Amino acid sequence: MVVIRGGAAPPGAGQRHRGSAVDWPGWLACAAALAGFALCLLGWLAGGGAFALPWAPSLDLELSFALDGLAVLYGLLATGVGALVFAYGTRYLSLHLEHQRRQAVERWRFWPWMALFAVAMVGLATAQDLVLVFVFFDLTAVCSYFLIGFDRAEREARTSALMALLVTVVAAVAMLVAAVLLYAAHGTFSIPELLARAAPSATTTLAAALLAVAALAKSAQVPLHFWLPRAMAAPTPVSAYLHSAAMVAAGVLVIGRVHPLLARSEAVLTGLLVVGAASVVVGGVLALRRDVLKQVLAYSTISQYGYVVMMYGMGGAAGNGAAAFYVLAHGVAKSALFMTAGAVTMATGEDRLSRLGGLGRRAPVLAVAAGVASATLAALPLTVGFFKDELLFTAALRHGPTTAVLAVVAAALTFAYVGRFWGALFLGPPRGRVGSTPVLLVAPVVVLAVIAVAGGLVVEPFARLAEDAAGVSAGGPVALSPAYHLDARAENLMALAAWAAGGALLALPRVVDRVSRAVAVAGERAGPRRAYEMAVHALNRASTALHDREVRDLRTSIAAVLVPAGVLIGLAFAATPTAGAYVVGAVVGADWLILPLLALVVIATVVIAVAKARLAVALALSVVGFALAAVYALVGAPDVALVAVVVETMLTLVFVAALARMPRAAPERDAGAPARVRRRRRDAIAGGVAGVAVFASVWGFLSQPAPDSVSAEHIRLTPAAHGSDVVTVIVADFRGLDTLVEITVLLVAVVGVATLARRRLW
Amino acid sequence: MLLSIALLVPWVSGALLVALDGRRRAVAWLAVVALAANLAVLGVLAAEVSTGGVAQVVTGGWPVGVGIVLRADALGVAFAALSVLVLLAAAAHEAIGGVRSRTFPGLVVLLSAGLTGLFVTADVFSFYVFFELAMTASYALSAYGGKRRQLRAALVFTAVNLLGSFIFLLSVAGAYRVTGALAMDQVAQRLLTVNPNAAVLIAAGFFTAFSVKLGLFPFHFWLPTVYAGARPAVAAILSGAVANIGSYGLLRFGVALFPEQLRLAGVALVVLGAASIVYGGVMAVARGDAAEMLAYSAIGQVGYVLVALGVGGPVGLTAAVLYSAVNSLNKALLFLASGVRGALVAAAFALGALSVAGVPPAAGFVGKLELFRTGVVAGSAALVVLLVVGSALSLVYLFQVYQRRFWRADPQAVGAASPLAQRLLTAALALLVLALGVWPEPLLAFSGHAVEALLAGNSP
Amino acid sequence: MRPGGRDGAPDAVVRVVARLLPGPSLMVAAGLIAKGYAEVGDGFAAGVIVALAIAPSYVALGAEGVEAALPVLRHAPAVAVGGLLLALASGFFPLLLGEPPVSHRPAPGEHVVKIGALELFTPLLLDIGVFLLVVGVLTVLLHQFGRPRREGGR
Amino acid sequence: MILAFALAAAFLFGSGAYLLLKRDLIRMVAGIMLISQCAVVTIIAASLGRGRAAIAVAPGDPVSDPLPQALALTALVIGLATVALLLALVHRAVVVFRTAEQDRLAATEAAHEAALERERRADREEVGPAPEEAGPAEEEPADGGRAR
Repeated sequence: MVVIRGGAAPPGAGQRHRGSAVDWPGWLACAAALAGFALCLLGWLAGGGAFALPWAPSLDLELSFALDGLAVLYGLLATGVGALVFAYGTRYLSLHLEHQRRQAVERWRFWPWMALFAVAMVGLATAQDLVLVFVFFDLTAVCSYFLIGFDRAEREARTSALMALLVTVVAAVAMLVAAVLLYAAHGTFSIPELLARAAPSATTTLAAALLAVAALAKSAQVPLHFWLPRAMAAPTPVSAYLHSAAMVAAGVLVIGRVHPLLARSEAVLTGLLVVGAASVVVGGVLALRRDVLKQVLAYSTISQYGYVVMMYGMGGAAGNGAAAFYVLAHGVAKSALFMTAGAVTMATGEDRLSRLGGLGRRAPVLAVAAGVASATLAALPLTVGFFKDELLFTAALRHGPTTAVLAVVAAALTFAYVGRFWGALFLGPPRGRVGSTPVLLVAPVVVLAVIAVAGGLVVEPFARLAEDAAGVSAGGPVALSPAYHLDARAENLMALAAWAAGGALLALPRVVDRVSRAVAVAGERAGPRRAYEMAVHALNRASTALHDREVRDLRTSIAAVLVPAGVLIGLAFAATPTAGAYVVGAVVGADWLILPLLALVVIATVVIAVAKARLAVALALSVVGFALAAVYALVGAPDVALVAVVVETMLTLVFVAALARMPRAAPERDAGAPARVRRRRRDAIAGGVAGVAVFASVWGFLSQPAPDSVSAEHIRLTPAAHGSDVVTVIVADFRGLDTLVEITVLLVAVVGVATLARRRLW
Repeated sequence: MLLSIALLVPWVSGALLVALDGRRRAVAWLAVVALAANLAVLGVLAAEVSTGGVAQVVTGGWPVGVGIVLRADALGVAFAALSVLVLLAAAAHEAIGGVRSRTFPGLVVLLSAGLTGLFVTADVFSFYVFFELAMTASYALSAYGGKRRQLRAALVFTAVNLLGSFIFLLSVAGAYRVTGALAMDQVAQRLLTVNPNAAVLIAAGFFTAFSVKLGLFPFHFWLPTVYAGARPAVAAILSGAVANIGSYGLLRFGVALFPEQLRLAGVALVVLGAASIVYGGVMAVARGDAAEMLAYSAIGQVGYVLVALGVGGPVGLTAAVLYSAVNSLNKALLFLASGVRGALVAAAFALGALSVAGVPPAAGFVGKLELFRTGVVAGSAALVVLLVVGSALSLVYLFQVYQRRFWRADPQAVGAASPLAQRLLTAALALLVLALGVWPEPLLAFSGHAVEALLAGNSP
Repeated sequence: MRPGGRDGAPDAVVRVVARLLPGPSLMVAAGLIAKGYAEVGDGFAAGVIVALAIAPSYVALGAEGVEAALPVLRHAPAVAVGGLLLALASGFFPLLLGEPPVSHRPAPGEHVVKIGALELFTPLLLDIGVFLLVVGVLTVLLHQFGRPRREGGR
Repeated sequence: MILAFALAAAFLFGSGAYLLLKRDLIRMVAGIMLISQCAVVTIIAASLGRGRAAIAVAPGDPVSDPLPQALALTALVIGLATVALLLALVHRAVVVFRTAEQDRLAATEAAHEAALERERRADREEVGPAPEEAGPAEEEPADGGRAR
């Protein structure tokens, strides 16, 4: 089977092999998802269940899972839609890789993430520990990152993946903060316990708001919605799964999970309402005139989850119930539409509405199935979608007139863009070349369509699922009774109004175009995506600018130690009382000899600092060394004096030997005299700061001698250690370990020298 | 007994290995075996002290203070085991790839001896000598490779850290002068009655020395040159093992010896830590060079440790210990991964990146969790925001580089794949990071014990 | 530090002195070690003194020259490592006896056999180890910094 | 006397620090040597008690505190070791870079920096088109209906 992409079929396309061997990993994932679906279903029928294992007792973390109503709803959605999408994906991915001339082995970059994603979704749905929820929440984001970036050769895919990662993961941190806040206040991470313990308070409100932020970013709600349209760079199965029924659903799942907590604060609920409404309008208006198939669906998703968030914002049994039902119906329909888009693109090589049309006759099965899915979204009767809007209208009416109007507007928008989508694809004159559509790319859509119709005929199971789920969110039993009523009740009138308004929008493409374009342009100019890009680029620029300023030569590195250390010492000095803390000290006996020696040391150091010739430096250095050795001899430290003399001799020898083989210091020529003077002054200041700091500290601690020393013990025990020179005994016995280390240091240093000098011997 | 063996094993084997030609495969692997043995001993020791006990020995059987006190508590053993683990990974990495200098294996093992010693000594001066042993070995190692950039890195590293060491020594002299003792317990005891001015000056000296080692802002200027210039294995050693001296030193000296001064400086520490986080994070964003990016990232990451230390209390200190541990593993993993090519490496790097950013299921997330707890305990919204900003920055800089290196790299630019064993080693480290994130209890519990041990020494 | 002789053609006198000087220095060193814990000086100082006696040879003859004149110096690395191992042995052998490291035998207070000022006890091993290490290490150091036949050293 | 020792230490350290900031690598080594001397003299100055050498001490004798002396011995040796290593490093650097000036060492780093610019740009691209690059690259153009 040959699929020709657009007009740009690569040469030799016809000779390409038929899709490579069966996609085992894909089918494996599919089978696993089916098994998960069966388990969820059985678990639900068996009345749920729960278990908990200790995870990190030090932090009261538990691996606690429960298969409650909410878990069942999202679990079934994730595994059920998952199984269908995986089946679809086995075919799609083969074709996709073939088109991109990539090797079949790249499947292994795909399926593990898809499977892990399904696991994470089920985990997220069942987790009862807030940190555990966070873990799964982020796990879905990580999976989505790698899936969006699957076509890694395309820049679009890479930037989109990074954007999705940044937005969702950074926002998810809010959830972690909320968890920690709640833990600090209530001493548990367990969600049921938290819901029981958290009373309305500032902390609760803050935590609830943070949780909402994390969830809203995940559900692509305004103003953090911009990552979702970009995420369409992912292969279609990813969009069909993650961006319809799973990843974006994770956000509202979390809202549903902690809804009682959010409901403790009126402000948070109002916030949800506002954000939801904004998302409905922005997403809906933008969806009205997107051209790329998946973009239409992406904005539609933003809008649809806006509904759900709105309903959670309305709260109460009605709002929660409607939200749960909505998620279910939407998940079924939207993934079907995504798969339709993928099938169409695969068959035609086109991904824009403006270049497609009239597919109805060429692919009638797909057209009908997609039609059912569209009808479900548009809430036409005989599909399960009708009830989702009915419940929405009921909840909105109960909440107030504003929300009721909003609900109608939302439904009208949905009707309009879904209608446009389906119409542009399948109606009208045929355009472009069409290849065949593989069965596997159509069958899952058909299955979903059948489900949607079945739900439209027998709504009971769907309603029960939603009731159970809503029971968890509402914190009490919820009764839903969706049904067809052939009367003039408010809900029906609202539905009629929505259809009428939607039809009007379809009939006035020019007006719609202008409005939608205006919104799009405004979004381009000042939208959050623009803000995101500006921020990231500003960050990069700032980083470069800062880096250019940072000089990292050795001298700066050293000055950067000396000056802050000096400042630190100065601060320490200023922070504590110094009155009477400093002592000059008496000068007695041999001290009169030591003073001139120390003066000699000082003079020699100054000579070293200003000396022009290196040899003078070397000589003055040894003057310092020998003068100090003499000082040690005079303060009753003959051992030190002896070693100081021999070490000094050795050092001088080595220093001069090294010196003799250095090139002569070049005259400073890179800078003019003023610069040189300036630098010398700067160095002198740095050196002075260091000197003063050392002076302050050394004088400070020398002025505060301890009353006694452990060395009294050393002196007392020296005879027991068979010695009389206490210093020698300390070195060899009491603190012999130090000596062992010290000689090891010597060995290591010389090994280093030998390694560097690379002369024979070693 | 075990404690002494933990010292003896790397010391003797290092001395022997340094005399052999390390370029021979067998010698390199012997070094790996020696490090593994060292790690094993430390593991047994860790099991012994994890229940809150300490292993203590005084050299020569003399009274405390006369002889040198060696004491292995949970904190010291944790840091020792961690550092040796990193050394082991780096040594194995080089052993697989082929050692390029005669002395590399021996020096790594001797470095391990120095680190083990300084983490288990309870004597201020003995800390200094072990510290010098470790540092001298790292000076010698930092020039490993011998290329221009490595040489320059070694020069900068040595000069700056020697300065830091001498500042440390000055403070040791001061500590002796004002207390007349060298054993940490005695010093701590006597410091309580010392004139606050002198004590705070000495504490400032210690702080400077450890900050230089850690590469905290504004003492960090040496760090990017060194980490970016050194070979990956050496960079892993420096940032994953040697830098631990800094965090351990701040914890040990700060909490056990200078609790008063630490309290006094709490705000200053938090401010410095925050500056490190932001500075390191922003600088890391547009680096281009993976190693340099990691170097700046290291500056940012130690900022977290400092912030946690500044907040203090059991929660803050636990976070500091835990984060140091996680950070050291992350850095070892990322630096090693940055020097390896081929399959598995991308995954390992990604895991390390997630860990640095604190994204589950990598270990870093536990560290972030503890840090957030610290922020909440401190009651500081600014701190929490800072942590969020830090995570966001780390995501940006790590994944920019990740994508460029592993997603868009054109096939011609990618050289031949590294040996499979080297890649497996990197993957094993990554798995460890993953495992510690999935099952964080050992890490959490051990950090808790470490802090208990640290605070227990505080209230005699 | 500029030697009198030309490269590769050192004066015979220098050669002789170079060979002779280490002898007496070894005597001094032996004395420093033998005096035990009684007076100033230990293995370290002794080692440096011997190394200092070797140093002039390096100055006069250059590294290769010294190696030719005193072939025994080729073993310096082995001496250094041997010294360290000996010192470590003296520090850690008590582990075998179940005692803390750096315990010494005879134990504190017990009788020590003396030969003159030389006390026969385990710290002596430490001192000898230190001495050997220092001699070895400093010889290597001198060798590395000594004047090579030709500059460059790559 | 305390003041005198403190002054000597301060001069040693300050002068050492000043030398560390010099361009000449040899002077940098000299700076480290001075700072090392500063540490040793400070340790000796930190002695608690002065008198004659602590050899064969009779009870009650005023002796010099032996402990700092032992520490000073160790510090001296370690100073020797580290300075030798630093010298070797400097020497090696001089051989390789053919200069004893730090600035020239940094110059090689600048070349490396410049070579990284391409990769840096690549990094920036990973986060999306730069705003100045203009335009919605992947979003549809504002007049999206237009067929290409």
